[in-house]
Amino acid sequence: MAVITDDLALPPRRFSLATAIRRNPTITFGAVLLTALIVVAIFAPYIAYSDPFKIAPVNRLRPPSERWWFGTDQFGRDVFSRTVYGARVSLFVGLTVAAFSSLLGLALGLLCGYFRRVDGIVMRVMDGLMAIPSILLAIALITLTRPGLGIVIVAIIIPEVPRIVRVVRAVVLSIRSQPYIESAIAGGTKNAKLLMRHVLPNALAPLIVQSTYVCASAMLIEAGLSFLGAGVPPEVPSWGNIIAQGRTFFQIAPWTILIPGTFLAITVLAVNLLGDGLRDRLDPRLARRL
Amino acid sequence: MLKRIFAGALALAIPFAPVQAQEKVLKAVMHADVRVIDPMWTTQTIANIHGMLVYDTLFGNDAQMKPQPQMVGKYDISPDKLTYTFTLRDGLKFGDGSPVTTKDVIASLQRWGKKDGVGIRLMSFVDKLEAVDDKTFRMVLKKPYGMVLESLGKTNSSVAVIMREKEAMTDPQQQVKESIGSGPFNFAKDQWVPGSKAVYVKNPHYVPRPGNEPPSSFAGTKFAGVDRIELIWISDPQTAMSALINGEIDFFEAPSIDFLPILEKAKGVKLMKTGTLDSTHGMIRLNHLQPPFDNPKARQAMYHLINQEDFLRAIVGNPAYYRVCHGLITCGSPLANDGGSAMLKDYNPKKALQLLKEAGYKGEPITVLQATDHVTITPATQVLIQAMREAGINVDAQAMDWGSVVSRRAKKDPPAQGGWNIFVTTTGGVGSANPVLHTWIGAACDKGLFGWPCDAKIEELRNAFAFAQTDEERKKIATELQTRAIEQVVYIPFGQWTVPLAYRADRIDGIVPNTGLAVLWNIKKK
Amino acid sequence: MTAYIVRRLFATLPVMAVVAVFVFFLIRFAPGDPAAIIAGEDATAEAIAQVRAKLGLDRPFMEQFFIWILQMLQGDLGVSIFSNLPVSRLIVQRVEPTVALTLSTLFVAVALAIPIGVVAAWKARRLVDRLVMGFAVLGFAMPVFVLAYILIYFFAVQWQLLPVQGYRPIAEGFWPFVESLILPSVALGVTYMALIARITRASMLEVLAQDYIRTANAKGLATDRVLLLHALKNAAVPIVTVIGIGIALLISGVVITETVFNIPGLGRLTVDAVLKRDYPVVQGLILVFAAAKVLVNLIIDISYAFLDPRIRY
Amino acid sequence: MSVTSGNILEVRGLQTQFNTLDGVVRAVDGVSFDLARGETLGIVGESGCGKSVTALSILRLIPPETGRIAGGSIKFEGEELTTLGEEAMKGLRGHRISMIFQEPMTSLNPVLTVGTQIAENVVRHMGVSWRAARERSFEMLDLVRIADARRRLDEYPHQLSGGMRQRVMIALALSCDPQVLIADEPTTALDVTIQAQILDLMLELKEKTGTAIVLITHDLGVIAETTERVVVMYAGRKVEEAPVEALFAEPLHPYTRGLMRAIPRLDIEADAAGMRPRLQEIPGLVPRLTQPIPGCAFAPRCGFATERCRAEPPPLVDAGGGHTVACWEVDRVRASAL
Repeated sequence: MAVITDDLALPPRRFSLATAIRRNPTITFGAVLLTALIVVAIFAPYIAYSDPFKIAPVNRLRPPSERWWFGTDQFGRDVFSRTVYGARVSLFVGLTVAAFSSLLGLALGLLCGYFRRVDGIVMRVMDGLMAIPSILLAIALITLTRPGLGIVIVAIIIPEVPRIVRVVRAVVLSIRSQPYIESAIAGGTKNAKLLMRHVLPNALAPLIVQSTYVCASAMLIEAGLSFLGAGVPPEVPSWGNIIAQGRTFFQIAPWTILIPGTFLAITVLAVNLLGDGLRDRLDPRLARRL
Repeated sequence: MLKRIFAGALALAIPFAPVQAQEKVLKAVMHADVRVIDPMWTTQTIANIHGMLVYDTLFGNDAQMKPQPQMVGKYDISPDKLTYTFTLRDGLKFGDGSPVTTKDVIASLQRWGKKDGVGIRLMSFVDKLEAVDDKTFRMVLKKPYGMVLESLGKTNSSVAVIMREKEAMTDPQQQVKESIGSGPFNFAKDQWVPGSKAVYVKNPHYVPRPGNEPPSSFAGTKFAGVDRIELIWISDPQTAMSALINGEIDFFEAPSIDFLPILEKAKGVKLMKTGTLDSTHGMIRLNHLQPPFDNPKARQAMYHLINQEDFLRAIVGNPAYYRVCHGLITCGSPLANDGGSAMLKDYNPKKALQLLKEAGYKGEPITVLQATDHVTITPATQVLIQAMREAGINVDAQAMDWGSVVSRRAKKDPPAQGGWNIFVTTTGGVGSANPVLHTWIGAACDKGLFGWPCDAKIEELRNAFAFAQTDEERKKIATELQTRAIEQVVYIPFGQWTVPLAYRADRIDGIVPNTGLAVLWNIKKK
Repeated sequence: MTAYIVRRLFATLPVMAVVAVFVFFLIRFAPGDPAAIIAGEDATAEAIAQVRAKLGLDRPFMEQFFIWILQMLQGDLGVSIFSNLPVSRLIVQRVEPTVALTLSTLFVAVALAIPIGVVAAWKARRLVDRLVMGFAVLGFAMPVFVLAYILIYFFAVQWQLLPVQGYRPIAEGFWPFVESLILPSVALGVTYMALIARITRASMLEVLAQDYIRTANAKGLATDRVLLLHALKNAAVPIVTVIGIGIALLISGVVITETVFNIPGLGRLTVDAVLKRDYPVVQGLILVFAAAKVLVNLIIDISYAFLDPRIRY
Repeated sequence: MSVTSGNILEVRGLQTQFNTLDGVVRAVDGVSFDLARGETLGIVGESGCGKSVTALSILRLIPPETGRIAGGSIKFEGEELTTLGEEAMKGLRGHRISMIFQEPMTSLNPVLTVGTQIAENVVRHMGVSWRAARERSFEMLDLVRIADARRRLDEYPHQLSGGMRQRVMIALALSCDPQVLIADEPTTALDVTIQAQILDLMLELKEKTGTAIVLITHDLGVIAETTERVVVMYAGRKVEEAPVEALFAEPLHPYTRGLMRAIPRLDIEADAAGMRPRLQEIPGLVPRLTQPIPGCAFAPRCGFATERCRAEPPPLVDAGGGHTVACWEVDRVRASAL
């Protein structure tokens, strides 16, 4: 109960890795997992033992074995190599979407929180965008042009931005009403300076936390889009594509779905764990809102 | 088991569940979803299947590909082969109960003659099409065209179905609004859920050919063997297969070849080939209007990139169901020949690039339209793109759904302005067994199909074929035609295959064989 | 209360207007030429122009827009390019499966997730809690389609307990209806369950640390009364909020689930229409989905008043 | 039931511990005291001295995930509570021993009506119908002098003022005629005028019902006005116990003396601004409770401390007249000026 912990005087903490890990098992676990996956993605050409694009129809749908660790797909391509390269696509999509939607969301959120006139317009547009289910919006956007990695990323960013804008805006509004900011405004501090000094640092924690969730959701949406046939071009070895192409063979070649599916789930898991851990550390208030 | 216990418990709990008169329902999954109900307007096979249920045709080609009268009772050809007189069978009625008259027939033929390539060709030789009375009409030709009855009985792409005059007056560029024919079934439009289900109910006004002639492809007596047919659309072939094995459906037109071993083992399920000819024929189409493929040398260079086995393995897998075919006329058909086939047999990617360079190709991007959602075309295109890339060709693969490919391929602009260089498609093996019905072999320039090959000689040969009198003559012309078409590279074939249909032999029988098209009449439910 | 509902209803108008404008322009910026598609594969240029004129695609943008808005306000969502049927009819005939799937998923998820979350919070840091949290984190990371195929493989293909695909309307009998919804609901519901279980646990943990729970315990009340009445009722607002947020997630999931299980609902109609560039249908669907979401938000907002007496309007 | 002593509650060597990331915290470390029937006992000490934990230990409301009663005994009417079954314990809570908490603003459930919250206690322990329980609730609200009690039954806590809420808490706590009422800082969160009213009310009701009260507070002023006997706690241990007059007349422990010096004078009204009077005047910090403290826990802050104070824990010694104190240097303390 809250009373008790408040009542106790805790000793000053000395930093030790073991303690840090013990205190933040989720962050540690998520970070280690994610780092491992990033390493796999970066060194994909050295890890994959064969060309992920190489078609060899003679060897189609071979089960996992010493020669094909994760089996082969309908074109006889090596699923292991494709999965390893797939880490690149998924992480790239996840990280790019997280980065860009954070930047865009931050900029818009600051604008909205700060300039009341902009707020009305931008927030109506954001409400409108939020009202459209994200995957629906994304496929609709993708069909505007031809599918490619870039357009997939843009199509995922757009529905994610409003979520970030809301978080940032809420922070800005709450900070604005703090007495010290009001006095700073009264004291004639320039807007930009005010933003940099007071608002930005406060908005950062929830932003980082939110962007990890955006990253995880982006990876799932990318896979979903590929699954629906509206994702990156089919020869690109994204996990979504491997699954989408494998799904018609699931009963005779389950490895084409289960292996990339597991990788996708683990990656999303790692990012989510990292996000949960960061949330608990950086922004306990957010814990309630998930 | 659990299911049965639950079901049993529920059956006991609800003794008043509505007991319907035992209506026989055939639940079938076809290769595509019924979206267009005008079989003249579109060339889609699924619209054709729909059309064959709802409409009747004047003639039907039998298993030997000889036209036999269907709606027509008797007919007469003048000795100069210029005047055809047809008399309809007695008592023919449309699904709404109105009688079929020569007015309806002539309007229908005229509409078809404006839309379908074969129909357009036929009509170009027709001088007069006139009614003699309500049941008799006359077709007068300018020249003794030899393919009149075959054309009327054609079953691939836009078919010469007979509609009510009201609908037949619809602009051929517009779809008809109602689908009412004189075929064995009525289309239940009110129960139609596009993208999911199309429902057909037995046509009470249908008059089958008398005498119970045994069915032979599209000839013979057709009848409605069930009260109701539901064409259910399941896009994932694996799901459809499981549904068949699980007994949720009775008939599955296009199982994935990879699953045939599972289907063969499944209890109650049987497989059946729909025809003696392979049903599908793969084609790589080059754009003759745009560089580099405006140059025949560049087009021919592409032959060296194609190893048909690679494509067929990727699409079909099991060699029992595919066939390498170094020709444009369906291999295994009477007119199949080896004219020009030597050019198709030299697989040599290095040579391909070298020849391309000699033809002036300097590494510009080649735009390939890449369908992402098609069961066979998607993997075939992927194999092609990979082969081109490995040969060192700069490929600009434009991924899009098949619907977009269909719309994009109609553009004649340069690739940079929304056009294209290459797309992959398939055509029916039955149609491509006949040089006239095989529209993709044509080279009618602007008026031809996408890719717009342009060669007067090819068109002359196709005409000549239609006027040929003897089988030898036909075979000779077909060989010449194929040689010329391969030289010109109207398209690059990558083999042919057939997909057997799967059905619940423990529940239905009477499937008409050798149609090359899934027709659902005559099927009875046990 | 009524005044509040009316006010909230009016507040949804600008949102819907933004959606409408967005949808209209989104589709008009599409590169594919719908006229060419409608006219058919080997249509001539004249035929395409004719179709374009007929559909009003040749008129100025703003004019098209106003015509469209006017029609929409009259409930006329246009005609499908591919099937030539009114969009409203296509949508109406697809509503039942989607609503049935969404509601059954909602029911399954809420009915399982809340008790799980409550128990996890009650037994915080014990084995049960760790298992629940493990499930929640995993469930949240599991792609719907992968899970769906695994379920189909075992329950439908291997053991043949449940149908592989399809939807049976409730008119065809209750058991077939339920049977056809079990696997899709579970596949779709796992993520959602994970989400609700997590928020329930988090929210309950926070509530259980409150003074009034100590008061309730100091009264010697039975555990279930403390958990279910005193704690859960207080934890309800964030839970209901997340249930609302989750419905948006469900709608996205429905698109995929209906594709996997071949359920003829709005989700599949959407995918089909988008991939085939059936613009009028896409427009109608986005509007319907957006309206549904706005409505759900409204219901959630109103439900707060019933859950927490401190909230007044 | 023990009739040998007049004590209704006997606490002996109570030890309550919590597990934290920094180790085991000995929040209560060997505390003993008795409560006679109808008596008012005060427990006083700084925040964190373990007085609230002691109260929660008596009701066995220590959260099981983190804390436990590690030793000692609690006897209520001769019955051992530390080993009593949970169900029997639930039967006692709110019935024979009830409790009032510090924060009236948060101690009532915000989403249930006042009437429900009182009535459920009555239903739980008196086995009466909801209708009867509601009548009893009304009587109790009336008893604690809430005006318009019938209407208030259907109101939610947020519709009541702080003082009213604490009255509701008292009504709730007394609704089943408990033998013991534990009041943990019942007035701390209230402003001064209300504080006095609530304390008066509690004393008045005690007279009526004969309930024994354990009053936990850090406020010696409250102790002086209300209690008969006082236990002073520091760092989880009892350091002094005396009848209230004796304690104020001559505090024997240096810590108690420190507290005395820190009594805020009411005329300063330091708490009128809503600030709790904190007893910061004693120099130094409360020791960490994760390590066993070898000597006197107060030694580091104590002006009288010697080597022995730091090395050996001082035993409780009887200073006469029911006054006990745990200090090695009690004679020096006694000799010095207050």
